[in-house]
Amino acid sequence: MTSIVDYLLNLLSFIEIDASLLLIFVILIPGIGLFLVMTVNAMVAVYMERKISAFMQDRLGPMEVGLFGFKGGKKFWGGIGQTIADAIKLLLKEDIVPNDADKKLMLLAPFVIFIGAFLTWIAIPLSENLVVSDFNIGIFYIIAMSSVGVIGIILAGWSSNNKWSLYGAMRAAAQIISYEIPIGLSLLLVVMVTGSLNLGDIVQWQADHRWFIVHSPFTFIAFFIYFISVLAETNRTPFDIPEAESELVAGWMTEYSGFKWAIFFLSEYANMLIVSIVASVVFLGGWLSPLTLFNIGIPDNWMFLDGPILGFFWVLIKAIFLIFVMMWFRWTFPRLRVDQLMYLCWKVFIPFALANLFFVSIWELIF
Amino acid sequence: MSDNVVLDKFKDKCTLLDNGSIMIHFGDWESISQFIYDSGFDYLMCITSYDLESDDKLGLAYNFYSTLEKKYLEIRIEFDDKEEIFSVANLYRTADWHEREAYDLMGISFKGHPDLKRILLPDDWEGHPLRKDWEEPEYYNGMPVPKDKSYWE
Amino acid sequence: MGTNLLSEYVNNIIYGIRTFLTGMGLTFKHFKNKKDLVATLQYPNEKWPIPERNIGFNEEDYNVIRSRLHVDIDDCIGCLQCEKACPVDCIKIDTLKPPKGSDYDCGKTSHDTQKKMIVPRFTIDMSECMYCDLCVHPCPEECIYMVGGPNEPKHEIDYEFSQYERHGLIFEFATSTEQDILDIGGETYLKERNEKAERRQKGEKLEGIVDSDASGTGNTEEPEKAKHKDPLLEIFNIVPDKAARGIAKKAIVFGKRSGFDFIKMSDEVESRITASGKTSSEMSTAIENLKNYKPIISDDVPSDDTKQVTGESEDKKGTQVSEPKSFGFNIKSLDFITDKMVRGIAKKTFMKCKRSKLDVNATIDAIITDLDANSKLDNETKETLLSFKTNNDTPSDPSLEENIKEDSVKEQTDVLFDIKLLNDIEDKMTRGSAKKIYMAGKRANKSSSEVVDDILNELSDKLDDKTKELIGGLK
Amino acid sequence: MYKILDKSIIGADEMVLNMGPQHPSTHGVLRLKIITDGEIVSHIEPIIGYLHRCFEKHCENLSYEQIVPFTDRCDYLAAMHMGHAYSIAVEKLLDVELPERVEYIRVIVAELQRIASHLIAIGAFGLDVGAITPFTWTLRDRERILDLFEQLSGARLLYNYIWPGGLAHDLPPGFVDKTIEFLDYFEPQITEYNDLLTGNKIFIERTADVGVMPKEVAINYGVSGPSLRASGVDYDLRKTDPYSIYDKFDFNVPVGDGRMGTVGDCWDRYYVRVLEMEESVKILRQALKSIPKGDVHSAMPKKIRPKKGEVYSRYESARGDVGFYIRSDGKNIPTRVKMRSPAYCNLSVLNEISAGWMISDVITVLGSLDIVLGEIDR
Repeated sequence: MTSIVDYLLNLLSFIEIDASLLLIFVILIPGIGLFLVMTVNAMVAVYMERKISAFMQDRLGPMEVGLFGFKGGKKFWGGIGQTIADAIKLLLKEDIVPNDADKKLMLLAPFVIFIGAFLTWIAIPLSENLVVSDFNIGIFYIIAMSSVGVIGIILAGWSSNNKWSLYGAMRAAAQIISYEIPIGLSLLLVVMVTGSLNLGDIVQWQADHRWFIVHSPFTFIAFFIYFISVLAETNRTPFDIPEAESELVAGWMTEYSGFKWAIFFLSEYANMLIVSIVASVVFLGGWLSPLTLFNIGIPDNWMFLDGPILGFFWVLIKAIFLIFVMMWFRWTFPRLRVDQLMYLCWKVFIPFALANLFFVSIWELIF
Repeated sequence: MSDNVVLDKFKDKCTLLDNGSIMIHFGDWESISQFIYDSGFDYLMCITSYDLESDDKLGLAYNFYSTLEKKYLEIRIEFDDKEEIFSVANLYRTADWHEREAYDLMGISFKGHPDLKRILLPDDWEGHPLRKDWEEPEYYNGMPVPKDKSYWE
Repeated sequence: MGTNLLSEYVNNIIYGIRTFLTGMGLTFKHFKNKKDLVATLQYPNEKWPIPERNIGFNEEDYNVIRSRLHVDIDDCIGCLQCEKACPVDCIKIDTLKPPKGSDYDCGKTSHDTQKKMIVPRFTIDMSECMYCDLCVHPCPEECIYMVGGPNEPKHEIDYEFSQYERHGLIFEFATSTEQDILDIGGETYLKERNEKAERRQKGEKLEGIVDSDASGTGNTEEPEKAKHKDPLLEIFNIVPDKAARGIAKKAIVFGKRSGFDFIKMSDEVESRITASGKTSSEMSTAIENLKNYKPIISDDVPSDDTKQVTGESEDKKGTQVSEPKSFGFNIKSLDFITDKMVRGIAKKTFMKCKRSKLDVNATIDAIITDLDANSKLDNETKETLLSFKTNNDTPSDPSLEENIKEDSVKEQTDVLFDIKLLNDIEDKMTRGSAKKIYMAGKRANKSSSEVVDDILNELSDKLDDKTKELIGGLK
Repeated sequence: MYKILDKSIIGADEMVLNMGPQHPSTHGVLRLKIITDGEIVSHIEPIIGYLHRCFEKHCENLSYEQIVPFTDRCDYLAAMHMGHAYSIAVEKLLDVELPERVEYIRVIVAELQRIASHLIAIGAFGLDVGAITPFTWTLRDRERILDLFEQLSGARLLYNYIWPGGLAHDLPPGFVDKTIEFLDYFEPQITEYNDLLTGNKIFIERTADVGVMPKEVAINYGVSGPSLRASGVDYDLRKTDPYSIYDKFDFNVPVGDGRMGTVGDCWDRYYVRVLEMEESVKILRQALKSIPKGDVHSAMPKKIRPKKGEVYSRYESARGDVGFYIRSDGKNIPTRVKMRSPAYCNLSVLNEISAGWMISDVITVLGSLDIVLGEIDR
């Protein structure tokens, strides 16, 4: 398995400049690419969220800002340009900083959060060879980097000098750090079975054996623990306590507007995609086509389904399905209270995850 | 006559009005209110303050209800505006806000109320607007109060 | 115990998962069947159907849709019923009657009612309207109604009349031209109206509001000034009688406005108190106190006045300062008039005189004549007005005449029966006509029997026996 | 012996938190001064009056007919109830007998209005605990009722429909059929709400056992309406002191039974409203079946000019007991109109039942009391 950076380094090695300079040049290309991916992801996800929520609530959602104008007197692809319009609005909006806020920290916070999301992306494989940098400690790196964001959240909450923001930040910190544990434990289970931290190896293991979600009942439970815990990690309903709209106005984002708020938004949706891709890579077979799920002997002329291009497609399909489920949750459930959230983490998920870990090792010994 | 326990007990202190309510003197209110509370009227529905323009008096009407015996009772007190009325807020917690409202809008002061301050109007308001002799101020916080609509076209 | 707890724990989780799945199934059902279940409309492109009802003479057929108010001005007879019914005073109507003996024809409504006057102004401020529909019901000619719905052939649905400026929501329905007004002999009305419009053009909309808004420096001191007044009023706080206190305080305020000194003020108080019969020992001490009251605040009184002057717009400033006499009598002094209408007229005249820089006496005379012209002057008002005059001039002749005239009017009303007695007539139309005849008779100084005869003659074909009896009984 | 939160050791101070007047879930312009220790709330002081429009002072300057639109604006979510309550008070003062048809129509619109108001209440309560979808669903169904009211009176929110002595209009043609159609549509929807929200585990966790209002506290604080009945007090004026023609109908008064926790918790307050909607449907079906013919204007007085005297009348609105105390001195303008607003008393209990809970629970309790600030501030 090769990464994009390696590939580019090989490709550009004919240019005779210093290797470190070349490296800087080379990492710029995937960097810009990742930024574009994040932006497009946020736009698509916002549009998705709007439409899904609208349909679940018997509404139509955005209909007016059609990208392709009118066709036959009717709005064609109504509302698809709404997120673009919103993005433009956000970028042009006045940047309001409260008088008593810590202005430097307040400016820093969105970037810390953004950097957390951005750095995580480096290790995310979108297909077999489509990864910016192929670490051999991929999962570990992802878990570590995804917790960087919490620093930004605390900064944002504190520097705003607003009590709601502070509440939101404190709740977010408690929640995100607590839920790192079940996430880590359920991923640890996979690592234990495969014996590797490298995401490529994990998918390869699934190709050789079977997908982790159907590997054993314990991995099945582990998947759910992981999935529900990442809901809390990304502050999605029913765990959206840090930005609980009806309680804390907007939580730690209360005082932000315009461009800075857009960056929060971007990072949030990027995080959603990251955890979905990780789930699909670790538990749902990554870039393997669903046909391999049932161990059907794939005929040779269908083998193209497993190629690298379609691998990207499969990862994305699985991730988008998980994002859809996240949105589905959001528009169905009420919100938990902060103590119930902690109860769920420490008294349900962590014991279950530990038990899982124990039983799956027995399972592996037996089978 | 068990229909009206208050009338039975305090025969000489109350007068029965023709709409069935009982008029008492404000000085007796402390003992009578305690008696009303003890005799099962546990629900204070409403306290209405009113200004008797002609007699230069203020009035209060208390509407009680007994959830057990399902009976209604109306007590009325009329008094000069300087008097302090015994507060029933310690017997009926609901009277807390009702009495504050009566103080706020009608300027009736209550004796023994835990926290008698304005409730609907801002704290810096002057006067009690539901009194009949209340006149609109010309200024509120330095802002002129528009009174005449003759500029309206 | 332990197993109970454990089973409860597990049951909880199972119950939770079951309800989660139920809920998710439900939302997914809605997601799947979005086409059938969508409950919203794309507003500017689609609109709610408007429920149907017809406009008609029968009250049940009234159009009920609450949208914009519309007036068929050709049908309006100027009865002012809608203006009276409006709880928020958003309807303003002016009427003009043709002078007696003129053969001006005001036209007929679509219900064949002869109009008795023209309506030169019928303004509705839709920004104040609260769409309560109360004005629609009393209209005898059904000429004011909410547009929309089944009225569509008549008027398009109009519930979308948003405007960028508040002024755009003021609708003027009257169609009388200036020529009409002149024909009917409304020169004075036209003149006043034009003056008003001119003033509005100049931006003097805020006439009649307490005089302060202009200068920024004055504002901060104003409340303090109000507080300074207090000691004078507090003198009377020793009086227990609330009503008497009120009277006394009013007298003081009145005296201050008129620029009285304390002795005069106390006289004023005393006279008012004795008039109302509220004398008491406390009151007399209070009055004594007032007489002997020589505070520093008396210096404040002139400064008050200068402040008021600075409140006026600048061009008047010079003249006002040079005429200290006029301070005693300013627009606030007119507040003693209780009747709102009369006060309005008086204030208008006052402002007019102020602009033309008349002195106090001339102003008061002008006010009295104006009130006379509108036959709104009673003796008390006139006396008080005259008392404002700086030099005690003898009342001018026209006002004396007015006295006599007024008396004669009073006599008439004694002779004539009360118009309310006509309310017993059941039929609405007949009642209206009868009242019109009554009013005509009243103006012509007819006696009861004459008026009754008139009614019986003119309405003979419309009256049933019962009503005839009733009217006949009024003789 | 061992305290985690020993303030003398930690040196923790209490924080004053201003919730509102601009806050998404204070149901209007209510300000709550909350004293908190971390997430735990130790004292709440509701500060009201931001929406004070001098209703009672207005009434002293308006004739009896003109007051009706102002009463509508008090409780704008149950405007019919306010008009009805006021009209009953004035009719008591005037001593008029109403035609049967008027009473039936009044009951029909009042029960429709009760459903509409409760729909908002339960939807907004869901919104307060974070469930957004039920709110839009309830609003969708409420719109149907508003459509009916628009046919009836021409307005969707502030109707000015029930007048002292009668009604503004008779029923429009086809109204009865459309209402029955609506009821047939609406009944299955209640099951849907129950599936989506009422039975949801998270919802139960959030609301059951939270903000428990014992019977004695509720009565002492003058709480009324569904909030009082949720505490187990069987007090519904439609049953205990039937006004209008409610004694002709067969319906139950749902009281809280603590099915998911304690009697008088937030869940009970929510569920009583759901049950009351079902009872309203029951009443509506009976009323629509037996509505008589007649003239709705026959009892309407030409001029309302009551004799000298005073009256206190009670009315069971969607939020509780509306009381109107009207004093007349024989003019066509009342000398004093006092409105006993139910939400005013219901709000006063907030500190008592939600102190000691968390900030999230304050929102839950506030939502379960179903206040309307227009009525509290008047």
